[in-house]
Amino acid sequence: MIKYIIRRLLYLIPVLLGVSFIIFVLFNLVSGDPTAVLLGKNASARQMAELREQLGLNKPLLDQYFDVVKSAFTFDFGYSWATKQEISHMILQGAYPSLCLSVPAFVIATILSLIISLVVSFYRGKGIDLFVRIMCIAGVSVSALAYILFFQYFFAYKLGWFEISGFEYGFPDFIPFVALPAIIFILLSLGPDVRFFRTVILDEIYQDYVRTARAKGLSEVVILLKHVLRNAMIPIITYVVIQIPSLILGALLLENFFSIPGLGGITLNALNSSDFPVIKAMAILSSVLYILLSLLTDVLYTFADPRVKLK
Amino acid sequence: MTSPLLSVRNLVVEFQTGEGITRAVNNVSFDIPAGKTIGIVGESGSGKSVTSLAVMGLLQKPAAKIPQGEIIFNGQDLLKFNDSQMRAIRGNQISMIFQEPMTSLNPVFKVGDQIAETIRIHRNISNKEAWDRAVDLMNQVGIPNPALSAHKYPHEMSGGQKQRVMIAMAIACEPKLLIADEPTTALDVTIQKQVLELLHKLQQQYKMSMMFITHDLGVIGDIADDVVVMYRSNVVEQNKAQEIFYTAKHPYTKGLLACRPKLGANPRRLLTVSDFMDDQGVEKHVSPERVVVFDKEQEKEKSSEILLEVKNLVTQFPIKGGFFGRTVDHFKAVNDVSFTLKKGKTLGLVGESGCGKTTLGRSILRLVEPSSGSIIYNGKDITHVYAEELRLLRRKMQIIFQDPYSSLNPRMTISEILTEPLNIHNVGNSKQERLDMAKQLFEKVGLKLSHLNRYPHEFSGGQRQRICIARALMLRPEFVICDESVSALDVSIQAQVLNLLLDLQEEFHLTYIFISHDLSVVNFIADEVGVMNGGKIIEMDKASSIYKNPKEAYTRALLSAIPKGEVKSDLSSMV
Amino acid sequence: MKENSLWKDAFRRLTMDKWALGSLIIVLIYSSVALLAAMGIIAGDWAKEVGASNMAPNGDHWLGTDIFGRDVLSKVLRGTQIAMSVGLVTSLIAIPIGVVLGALAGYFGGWVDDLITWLYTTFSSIPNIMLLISITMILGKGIFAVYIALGATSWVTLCRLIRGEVMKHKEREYVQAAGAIGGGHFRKLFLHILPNVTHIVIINTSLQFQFAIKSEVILSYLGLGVQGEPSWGTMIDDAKLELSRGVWWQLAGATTAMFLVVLAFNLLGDALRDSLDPKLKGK
Amino acid sequence: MKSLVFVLSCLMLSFACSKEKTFDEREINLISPEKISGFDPINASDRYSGNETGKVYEGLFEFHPLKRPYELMPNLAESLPVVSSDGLTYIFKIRKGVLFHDSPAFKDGVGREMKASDIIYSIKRLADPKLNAKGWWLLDDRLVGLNEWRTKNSTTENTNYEEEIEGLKKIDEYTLQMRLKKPYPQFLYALAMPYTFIVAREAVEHFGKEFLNYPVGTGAFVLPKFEQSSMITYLRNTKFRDKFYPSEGEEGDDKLGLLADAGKKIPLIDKITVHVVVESQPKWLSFMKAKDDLLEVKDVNIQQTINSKKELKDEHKEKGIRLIMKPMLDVTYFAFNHEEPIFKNRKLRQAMNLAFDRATYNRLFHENTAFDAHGPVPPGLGGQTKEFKNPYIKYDLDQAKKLLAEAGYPGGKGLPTIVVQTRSDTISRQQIEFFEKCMEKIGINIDAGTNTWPELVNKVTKKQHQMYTMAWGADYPDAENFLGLLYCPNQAPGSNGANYCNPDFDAIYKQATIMQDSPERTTLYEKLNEMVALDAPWIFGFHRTDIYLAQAWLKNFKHMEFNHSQFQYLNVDLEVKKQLSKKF
Repeated sequence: MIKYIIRRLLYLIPVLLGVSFIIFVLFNLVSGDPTAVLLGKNASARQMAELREQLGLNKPLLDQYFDVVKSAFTFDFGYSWATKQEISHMILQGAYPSLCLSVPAFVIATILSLIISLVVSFYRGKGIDLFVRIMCIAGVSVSALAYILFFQYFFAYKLGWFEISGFEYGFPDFIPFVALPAIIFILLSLGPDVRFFRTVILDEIYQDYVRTARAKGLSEVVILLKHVLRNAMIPIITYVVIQIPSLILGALLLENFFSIPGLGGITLNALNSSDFPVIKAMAILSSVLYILLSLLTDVLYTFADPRVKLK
Repeated sequence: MTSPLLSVRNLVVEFQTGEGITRAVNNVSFDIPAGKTIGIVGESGSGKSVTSLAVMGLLQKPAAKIPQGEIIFNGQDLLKFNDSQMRAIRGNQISMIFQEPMTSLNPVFKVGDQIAETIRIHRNISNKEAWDRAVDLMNQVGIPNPALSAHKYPHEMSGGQKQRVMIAMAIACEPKLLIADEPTTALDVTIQKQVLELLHKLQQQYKMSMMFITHDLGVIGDIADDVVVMYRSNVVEQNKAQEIFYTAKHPYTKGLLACRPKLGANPRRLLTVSDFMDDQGVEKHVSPERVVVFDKEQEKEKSSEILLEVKNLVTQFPIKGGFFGRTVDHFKAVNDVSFTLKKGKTLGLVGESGCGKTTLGRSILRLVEPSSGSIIYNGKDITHVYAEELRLLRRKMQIIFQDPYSSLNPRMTISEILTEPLNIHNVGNSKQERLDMAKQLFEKVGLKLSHLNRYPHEFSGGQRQRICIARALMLRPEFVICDESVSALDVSIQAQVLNLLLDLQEEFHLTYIFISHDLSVVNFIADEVGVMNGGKIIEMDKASSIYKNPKEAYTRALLSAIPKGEVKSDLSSMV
Repeated sequence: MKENSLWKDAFRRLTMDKWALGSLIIVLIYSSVALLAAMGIIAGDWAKEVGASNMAPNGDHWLGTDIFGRDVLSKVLRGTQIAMSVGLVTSLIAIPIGVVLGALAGYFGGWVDDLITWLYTTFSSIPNIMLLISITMILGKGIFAVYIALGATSWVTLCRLIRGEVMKHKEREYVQAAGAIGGGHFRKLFLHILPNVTHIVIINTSLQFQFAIKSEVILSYLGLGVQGEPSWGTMIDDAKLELSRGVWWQLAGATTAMFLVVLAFNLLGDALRDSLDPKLKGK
Repeated sequence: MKSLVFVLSCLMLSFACSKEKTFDEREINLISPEKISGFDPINASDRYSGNETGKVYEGLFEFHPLKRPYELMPNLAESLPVVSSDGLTYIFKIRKGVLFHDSPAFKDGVGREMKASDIIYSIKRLADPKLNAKGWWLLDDRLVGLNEWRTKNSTTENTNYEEEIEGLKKIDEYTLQMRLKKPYPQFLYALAMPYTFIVAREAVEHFGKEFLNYPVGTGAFVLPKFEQSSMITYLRNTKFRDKFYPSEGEEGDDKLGLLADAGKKIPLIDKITVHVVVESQPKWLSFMKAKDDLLEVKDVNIQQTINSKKELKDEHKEKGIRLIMKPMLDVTYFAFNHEEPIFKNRKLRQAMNLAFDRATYNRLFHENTAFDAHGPVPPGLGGQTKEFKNPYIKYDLDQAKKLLAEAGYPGGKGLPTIVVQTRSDTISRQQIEFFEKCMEKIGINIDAGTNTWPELVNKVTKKQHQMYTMAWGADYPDAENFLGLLYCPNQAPGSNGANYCNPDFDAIYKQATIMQDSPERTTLYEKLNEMVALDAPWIFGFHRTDIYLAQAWLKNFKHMEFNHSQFQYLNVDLEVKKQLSKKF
């Protein structure tokens, strides 16, 4: 177990190398010269040259790649080019609102869709099953943009149930601000989740051990909640945990429209101002998170399924 | 005569399928008296399992419908019961054991819990008590140190043990009726025997009635009081066990009895159902020469030249471990095996699962790379030939796998499957020519030419196995390994396939290695028999003699495990 | 003499489910609209000014007109072409990569597997949207960039699925049988195993389609979408400005168009899985 | 159903939490449409970061909040400087008793008085090569010795602020002398811009790289720490010096009630809250919910704001909302890249100008609130005259076709497809689509190249474009700031992205720019303006209009181009707020 975990942690090394390579190619090789943007409309050629020097854009490519790798392993991302802010600080600042929005939304969405999918697989093949499924899918079939525009206008402005936009730090102050975007988030994730969970659960329902359970005289509900769910857990865990890295980016659109100062906005701004260090930082962090989480899933497996042994 | 515990009256079960309505059970009636064991015999698809599920009320609604019939249990018609009533019965008064112990237990719960659960549903007692009872049950079904094993998960147990757990679960609430659906089919012979004995013991002990479902009359000989024979979703015969075994009336029953190879003397070709009746089910007279017992001793030497010689063959698999999954140790699946095989002869390899017989077969074909030792084929060492040479070798040496379902590519038509080997070795000049060769063989293995363009899933198990055989023979090999090739088949089908193999052997002068866990089968088909255990051949002898005077204890165990295919000597002794 | 393959069989089961059938029909309709639009047979004149700007829906312009007085309906139709082509092309990019890599990894295992696993782990560890944005930004705007970006990000899932499935199949006896009759790796992998995992590709594709269509909207919102052509994305994006003026028809048109096809693809995906996925056989 | 309960409880909470408005706090809520990155004056390049820095920092001078045309008045400087006859030496008197905000940076946390040395430091800081300030261009090659100092320090380990610079002399604690290399009439404007706001050395050194989050200025409001979030809250500077609301302004200001607070000590409010809201819908909605007191109406929402007669719509009127519309000092244009051979052809340029349907464009995108640009210089600056009418900006297709033919491209034949680079946001996309349609009419094929902001800037600075479209806003109220856009030496990467070169123009420009403000200079500007207007170096677009909506209770707001210093004068009428808020 421990060995396994260590080995998986070591796996970070090649992945980070890969990630930093992709980033390096995307931003140091392919994309354009940031200095013009960074210096504003009146910049002079000379000043731009100076800045290029300062940002180390004239270094040989290998060194530049090495810098990316270095920051990937030291987590020392330095300072943003555009905002001159310390990146780690920026990210901490942004992580909070992003998580305030996405974590509750994510949790609720997951639980909700788990419940729904249990219900529908209980009534599998029946009308309600179809209806609920269609509803969920219909939910995702509308563009997020459409939701945002309408909901913000209707629920926040017309009915005044929620704050229109903005964010306040600290619980529970942030709730009125994140409630509406969270609801949209849930609406959007319900569809895929229910669809997936339902499949997984149905896969299990047709296994022999379910027949055995029935032969014992167990009621369908117990079978579903105890025997089936427990077995369906593995794919569900995977599915759920793998989504988490994308959560730290927050729901980019939502953050923008509801002026939640989260990482999504930060990343977008960075991209819009050629603020490469920030982008790199975001990419690296999320990939680290990804690896850690997939490790977490593996560990969770062992609890969900005794057959899984980490070696 | 008291009223029977369970009596099924003109039961009809129909299934709604894509094609329309099909009748799985047609107007079936039988009784199960209290404390008696009823055997229900029939080949797969004869409707026996469906009947049992109907009794349990476990048929998949809405696909399955029961338009008519009654299932009277304790004087009440179960078919009139609603769900909750049925649940009260299930596992409590009627319980069931299934064929597949591997998949029938929930992999993520401790077996102890799974047994205890049954109890807790129907008896309101504390978890603690339930658990203790579970342990006690596991003790009764003969699981070594139950207190510990109760904490195990299914995957930590052997197939036999799993089945015992299933049994423990079934008898947990001391049901009045125990339904056992092919409980031993998936198990090795020796285990099979133990399980049978266990079931019988428990049945006596708890005064249960038992409904024992199997495709193999031989199996229930030892335990059944009455036998119901089902054929094509009808009951064709039911009677006391003795009557069935000694004076079977229905030709199908006779066929079933005859088609099981006996230890020792057998006809040259096994009798099959088709010898007793034609497709319409009309009885026909069995031609006398078919029943003449054939003695391998008298058979003159086909040839003396050695086709295959295996010297000290070792095949081992690495055991991964350590920090970066390095190989820390090796598991010797085949451990220093040597034998020789003459042209045109058949070598039978017997042994229980995990004894390495399959690996041995595959190593000889170089489907698995042997670690050491040598394989000399036609005087040529083929242990280390590669690429082209190996490819050519494949033309001479072929294999027929155990599972007729997974060994055919579901996405290819039969003609594609059959012509593929020809394409690989570009035998035959034109597509047409290859097709003709395929047709030829296809007929030889007794299949209709018209089916040549169908897909595997449209054939029955037996037919598929025939297809596999045909595929193996497409390249006209000299040497074929049959790896458990008949184990997955119903006895009746098994007989046909065995006969086919023999026919083909004669026609094409084939040399077989026949791998099976069933000594009687091996004994029937093989000239020489090797008994394998723990990767070694522990005993090797003429087929005709090995069952007469087995030297090794293990061999004797195997022999004694084989169902006699006769009614139990006397019931009283076991009561 | 009846002869029906798994596919025909699956198709039969598919057509039995009327929702699936409906979805299939919708998809077909959309495809043909897209095709016709591509050939300029319909909505060829979407760019023409047919009336005043922002006319509400009326008799001759069922979906009204946009800011330049162009018929929204024909824009929607035209947009269908973009949407479908985005779905199609991204699939065309993602599938070969995903399938080949996945198959190789699953079949050969060992270092090949390690390498490919590493590759897709690396890719999937960077948030999708981020890759999307940066790639489109760097490739410059336009539908081409959208293709590449979506293609480059969506092969990963497929690859993972295929890998797993191939691993399962390579142990099956029919593959060993293929070996026994002298078939080489190529034959085993591509002639025997792959045909048995195609259902995954199909299911995945149907979902890939709707993912692509939806992503196009997001990209358009970020100003990275299709240029010079009316796409649903750009139309919905326009709505962001127009809604406040009470111009709802552009949004309504595009959203409905998108809603239908995405819904169809989703349902179809489900139905396909139910009818093609061996795991779910016998339900 | 646990989760459902959770959702509901969240909703409950959300009602509970949406705070009841209280009307006793003298607070003003404003919107910033862009993320604020930090509070370092030398990098406050765009208008919005300027506005924020302007709340805490101050410069030597500021624009009079009421008087128009814009007029400089001394702020941290006690009076306007004494300028030597050659216009090169400036003597500044520094106001006494100006205190920096309290900050841990200072001894025992108490803000000290601002002195001449602070000004010198702040200006050196703008020139510091290590910092590479966005505002450096402002003083680049202006002050004697400053550039030399910059280059010298660009190689050294750390910048040497001790070194005396000839152009920046401290005469005594409250007197400062600056010396220019050559006349720079806009110099005083430069000293009113955020770039040259005064910072305290202790703060800079104490906070180091974090300085931009701990603004320590002399301004009317304090912000102890800047959290990069969507809400910035400024508190009144209790130790603010005696500074009073001006008692005279433009005529008519008194009627507008802009002089009501004349002579009162500012700031008049206790708190300013700035909400960062990027998207237009939430901006509009939260103003309409009275969550904000002032809204800068952008293209999208104009139509909701005014009716066809350019008056405030009634539904807003009855809420007491005020409409403020004033022409902006800016110009929008489609620039040709004059290094492209085809665009050396003046007739082609003029033809394209004529083919551009400004009326429709104005209606579609500006609701007719913008004014046709006859030349680069916007009205309200010396250099632009009502009399001058550019003949090429009227919409005249025949004329255009004719000129196009004369240019050698009859019906557009022989012309390649021209790619116009623009931004990729929704509006720009629609605008370029419109432009395409216009040019189509005379047979010129336009292709839109849409870019993110960085890409566009790159293409322009690297001259990788045929045409691009942009808007230019005034840095300071002087036509030079606009005419410079066409001055050859300012070629890309300078501000002359069109790379337009016209020797005659350059000659006069050179001469004009070193003249102090005077009728002569204005005539020169006019000459320049008309000269380029006729040469059509761009396709002239518009001078847009600033449109603001202000809540009834927001007092003392007057439209101001350079509004970074105006917030200290704002006031709020809580009574009115209490009454009206029911209407929202």
